Amino acid sequence: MMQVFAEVLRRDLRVGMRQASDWLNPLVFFLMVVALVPLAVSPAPERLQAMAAGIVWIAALLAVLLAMDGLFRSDFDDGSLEQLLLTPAPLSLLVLAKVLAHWLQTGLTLVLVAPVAALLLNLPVAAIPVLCLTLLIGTLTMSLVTAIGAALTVGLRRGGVLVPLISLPLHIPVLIFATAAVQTAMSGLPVSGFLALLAAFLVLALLFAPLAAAAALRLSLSGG
Amino acid sequence: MMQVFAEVLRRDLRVGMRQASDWLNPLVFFLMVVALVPLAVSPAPERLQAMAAGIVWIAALLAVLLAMDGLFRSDFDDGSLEQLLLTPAPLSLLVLAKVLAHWLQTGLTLVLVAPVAALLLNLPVAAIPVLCLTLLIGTLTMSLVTAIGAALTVGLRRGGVLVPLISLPLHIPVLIFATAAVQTAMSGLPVSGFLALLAAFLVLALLFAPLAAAAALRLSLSGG
Amino acid sequence: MMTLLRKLWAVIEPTVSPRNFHDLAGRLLPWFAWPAAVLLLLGLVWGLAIAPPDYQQGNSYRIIFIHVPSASLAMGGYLMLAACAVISLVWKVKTADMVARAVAPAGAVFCFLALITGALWGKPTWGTYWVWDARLTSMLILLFLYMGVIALQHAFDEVAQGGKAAAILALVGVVNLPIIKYSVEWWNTLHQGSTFRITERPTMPPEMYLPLLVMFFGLWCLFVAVVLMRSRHIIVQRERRTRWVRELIAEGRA
Amino acid sequence: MLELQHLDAWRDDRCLYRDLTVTLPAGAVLQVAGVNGAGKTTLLHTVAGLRAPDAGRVCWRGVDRRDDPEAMQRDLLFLGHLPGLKASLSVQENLRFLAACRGLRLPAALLDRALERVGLAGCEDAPVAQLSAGQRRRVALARLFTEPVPLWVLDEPFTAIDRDGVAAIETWVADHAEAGGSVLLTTHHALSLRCPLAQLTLQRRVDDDMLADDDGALP
Amino acid sequence: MLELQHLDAWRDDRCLYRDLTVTLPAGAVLQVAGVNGAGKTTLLHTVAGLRAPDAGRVCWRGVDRRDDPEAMQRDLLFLGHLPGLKASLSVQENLRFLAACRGLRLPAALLDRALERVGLAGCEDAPVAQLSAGQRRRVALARLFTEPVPLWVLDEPFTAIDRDGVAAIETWVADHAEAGGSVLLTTHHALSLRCPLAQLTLQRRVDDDMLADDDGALP
Ligand code: HEM
Ligand SMILES: Nc1ncnc2c1ncn2[C@@H]1O[C@H](COP(=O)(O)OP(=O)(O)OP(=O)(O)O)[C@@H](O)[C@H]1O
Ligand SMILES: Nc1ncnc2c1ncn2[C@@H]1O[C@H](COP(=O)(O)OP(=O)(O)OP(=O)(O)O)[C@@H](O)[C@H]1O
Ligand SMILES: [Mg+2]
Ligand SMILES: [Mg+2]
Repeated sequence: MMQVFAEVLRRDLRVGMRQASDWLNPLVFFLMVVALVPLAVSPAPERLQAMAAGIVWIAALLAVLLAMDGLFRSDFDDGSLEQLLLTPAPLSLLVLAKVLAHWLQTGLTLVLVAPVAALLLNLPVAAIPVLCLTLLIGTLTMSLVTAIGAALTVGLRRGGVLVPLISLPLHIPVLIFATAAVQTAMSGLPVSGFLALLAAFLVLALLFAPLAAAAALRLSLSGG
Repeated sequence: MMQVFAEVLRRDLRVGMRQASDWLNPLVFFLMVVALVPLAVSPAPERLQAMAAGIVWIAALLAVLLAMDGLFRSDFDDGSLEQLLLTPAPLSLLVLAKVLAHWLQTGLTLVLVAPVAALLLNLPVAAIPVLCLTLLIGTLTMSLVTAIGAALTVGLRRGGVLVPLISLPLHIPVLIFATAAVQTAMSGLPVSGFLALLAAFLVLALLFAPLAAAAALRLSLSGG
Repeated sequence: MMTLLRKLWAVIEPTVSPRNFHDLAGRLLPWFAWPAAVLLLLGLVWGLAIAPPDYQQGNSYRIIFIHVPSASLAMGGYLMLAACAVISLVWKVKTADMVARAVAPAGAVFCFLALITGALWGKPTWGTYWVWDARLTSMLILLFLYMGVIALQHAFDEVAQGGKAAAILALVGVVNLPIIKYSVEWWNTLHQGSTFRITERPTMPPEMYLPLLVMFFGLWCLFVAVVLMRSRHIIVQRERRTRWVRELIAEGRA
Repeated sequence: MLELQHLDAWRDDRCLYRDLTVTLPAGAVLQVAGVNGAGKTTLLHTVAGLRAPDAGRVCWRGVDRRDDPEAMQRDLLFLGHLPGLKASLSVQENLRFLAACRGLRLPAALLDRALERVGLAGCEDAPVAQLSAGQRRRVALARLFTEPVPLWVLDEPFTAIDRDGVAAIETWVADHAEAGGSVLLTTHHALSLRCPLAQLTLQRRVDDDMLADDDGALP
Repeated sequence: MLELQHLDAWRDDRCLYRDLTVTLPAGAVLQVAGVNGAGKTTLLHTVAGLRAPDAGRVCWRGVDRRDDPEAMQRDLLFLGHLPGLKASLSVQENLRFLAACRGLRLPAALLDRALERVGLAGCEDAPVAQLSAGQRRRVALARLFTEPVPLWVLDEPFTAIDRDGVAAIETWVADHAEAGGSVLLTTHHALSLRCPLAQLTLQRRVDDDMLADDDGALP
């Protein structure tokens, strides 16, 4: 059973490697949204600094949402999903493997470039580790939750914007606590309370999201 | 020839009606991005006001970019695009019809809800007409330009984030002048110069984007 | 546990076929529609004309007569949606999906109403239409959830599939309800804390809370009546090819 | 042994088949026939486990599939309208992955033999994206050899396959039946098999009898 | 009259066919045959105008298609692997739209007749999303009657079509040829036509001769 988990993980990572755009695009999208803000809002350093945490987090959230849209779609289009559903291993495990592979390629890389974005927006260097930590926990949580939306809409021709619609409300708590953590860090106060809360969200998502997404997948496919 | 233009327009509008999500989703996405800002950045009214124009415009830009992604994709997937390419009418005309139908369903509705977004962000009521006007001109320009990117990537399975990537640089001038216009209006100065510039961009896009998109489409399909 | 569920099911089962529910709803309908009409009329006249103005807020407080029932209906409606979701996912009852389709738009409307009335009330009391505090934000999330559920219900070519997809989302979204309810206690908010408790006497003067109570029950009756009516309509629509609906239509009763 | 008992299938409000009861013993081949839209794909999806039956049950070796879904899944290979391959992976990577999902290791010799049988010897490292329609189907068919299971469920396996390919597949089906396996397939071709072939023809019924009863279950 | 002159086709560095010269006079039916991956679809795409030939030219009525692309486009109907229908529109809306793209109005009588011929009478208002694989192909085939043109280019038109349907299509092809039209088609079925049938078999050539020459031109 663990073997199937590892196989799916390996395959998805390999497919991702082959199509560099898979993991490169969300990254560039993220950096672009961040870069648009000084252009559209104001290039004044102190105003940027005040917005930095929020903007980076919104950009990350949107990047995750968009990238996740394709999580099951390409497998659906070429019939692989059908075959995955028919393997004897529990489907929620496979979903978890897919989400993990996807997160390694998008969420994790986001965390790696987040410092660049933070510097672009003038975020104090002291707050950057906290920003990265919240992104590390938060993007995984968001990926898991978005997987539910992606699974629900996989059979639809144009689910593109339906996924954000469905999953965004569920991301708002993560967003609020994560940005609060960064802002607290900017004023030098301890943030462990926020981080504990984010970790709790992650645990919840790890427990329930794969189950819900698996149920949604079965449903989406049975109509075909 | 005009008849084919009208037919394509009619068909796309009808398909849009059938799938309300097509035009509803970008709208909701737009409102959501706007709503995220106070949550993530700061709910203080005066700070929101300072950011309002920029945020509304970035949200509109992202909504247009994402919605446009599907412009040719669904036609490609079901083979309609192949058939459109084979009609005797000039392809750029058909592209123009498709973009126009799409804009009527997304850009125009965005303009209609923009006042709500503006109020949420505390934009002064006096600046709202200018915001709507810039959006009216700007979203059409952006739709036309994005069509080129959408056409280039239509043959690729996962163009999702590639389209923004390709067309974003072309939108930056529109973004800068439009937000400048709104900010100028907020301080009570005349904005006709900015509007004339935006209109000029629109004319350019109307002339060249359909041709470029048509060429890109031919290219994308011949590889299959 | 399972046997308990089965026993419960044995009680519910006979009433939940679309046909029986259609009849049941038809019989229940007047029992909600008439009280709704009477209570709402009474409540509006009492609340708007008879109840005295508030010594602090003047007449603007009268929004409370719409605002509080709407807010509770928005949450109650979502709870109903979740209940329908469980019934349709666990026991595979077709009727539950039909009722959910009736509840969702009604709940969304009341959610919207609560937001609008709250915003309008905010202007005179807090000096602004909108603030981003916990209760207001979580209520906005509830509206988004409603919209997501409705979008999913209509997103699929096959009706039953859309119903199940929406049910899964409705269940996931339930986490938002306690957040709305307790946000005023967990966070410092501008918004009023709870004043009504089932166990305590309200702190409001009776000439204000009595009309509020009337409006509260009036709107709940209205909500149920609307849901029953729409469910009947949806049932007939969905079952139009069955023999019993054809007979119904032939008799001119649908 | 596969038993389908009292199966119903509904699409929206239309009944595709009702009270369908069929037994497919080991060593038998059953062709599901019927005009376009009769419900063949729907039936095969139900057997494969992609769609729950609207009524009735699917039993494998005497056990209801709902009681032990994994047992049936392990013994069944379904090839549908889509080949189920990742275009960016090579033929070999695809086949190895699919086998691994069943917990099988693919020795190189077995893989080579399978590819040779489907006429793709030497293509093991070609990315699937560069294969033609028929070549992709052949890769999917190679799974019949890389994942040996008793029950084959094949939905129009001859689509896009050339004439020699069709003859080859017919031989494999007969071989599989003779070796004690079962095959359930749909096709519009006239099959010419060495072994006995059962046929089940689905009718398109639009009569009044097919109207929904009021039983309250989700369709 | 369709003339293909000295056509080449390359995929990456592999040659599919080279110096292919064929003439298809009015009233003729040409079946392109070949094993999977021989290049049939590539050839049909080239004729339909979806792909530019890597060398050589396509002439229609004696004029090179590059000199007057519209003339050929007007006279040609291509049905490929995908049906080219919008799933959310009804059968009727789809057919009317496709005809309108050619500047044709569809009178109701003509539409009804076409649908009746493809066995979908009464389905004109069904959304295409609710049709089975074969039913969708049939809607696409109805275009042969709603858009009367002299040249039919059909890529595996029998895919997913049941046996009666195959016989019907064969009759249509023969009728069309007898009325002076031309048909270019691929299929792995053995055709049984009333009219004479020309065959062009593409070989899979992997010989040394086919390796890319070093002539500096992009393949
Ligand atoms: C858009 C803004 C607002 C929203 C979304 C909102 C939402 C809510 C919600 C969800 C409830 C709970 C109802 C229940 O527990 O059944 C509520 C109750 C209430 N709201 Fe608002 N509200 C808003 C603005 C206001 C304003 C401006 C006031 C007045 C100052 C106000 C006064 C009240 C009162 C008095 C209650 C009853 C509390 C109780 O006794 O339990 N609300 N509102
Ligand atoms: N996108 C591509 N990139 C590279 N090579 C390709 C691509 N698509 C097809 N090919 C190759 O081109 C050759 C011809 O493909 P084509 O689709 O024309 O074959 P076909 O004769 O239609 O086969 P089939 O009977 O299987 O449909 C195949 O050998 C295939 O490997
Ligand atoms: N998503 C859907 N919604 C509603 N009806 C559908 C849907 N998909 C298929 N159907 C209907 O179900 C019936 C059976 O479809 P199915 O795909 O099982 O047919 P089939 O026998 O496999 O046909 P074919 O030979 O054309 O592949 C068809 O009449 C079709 O109209
Ligand atoms: Mg089928
Ligand atoms: Mg082909």
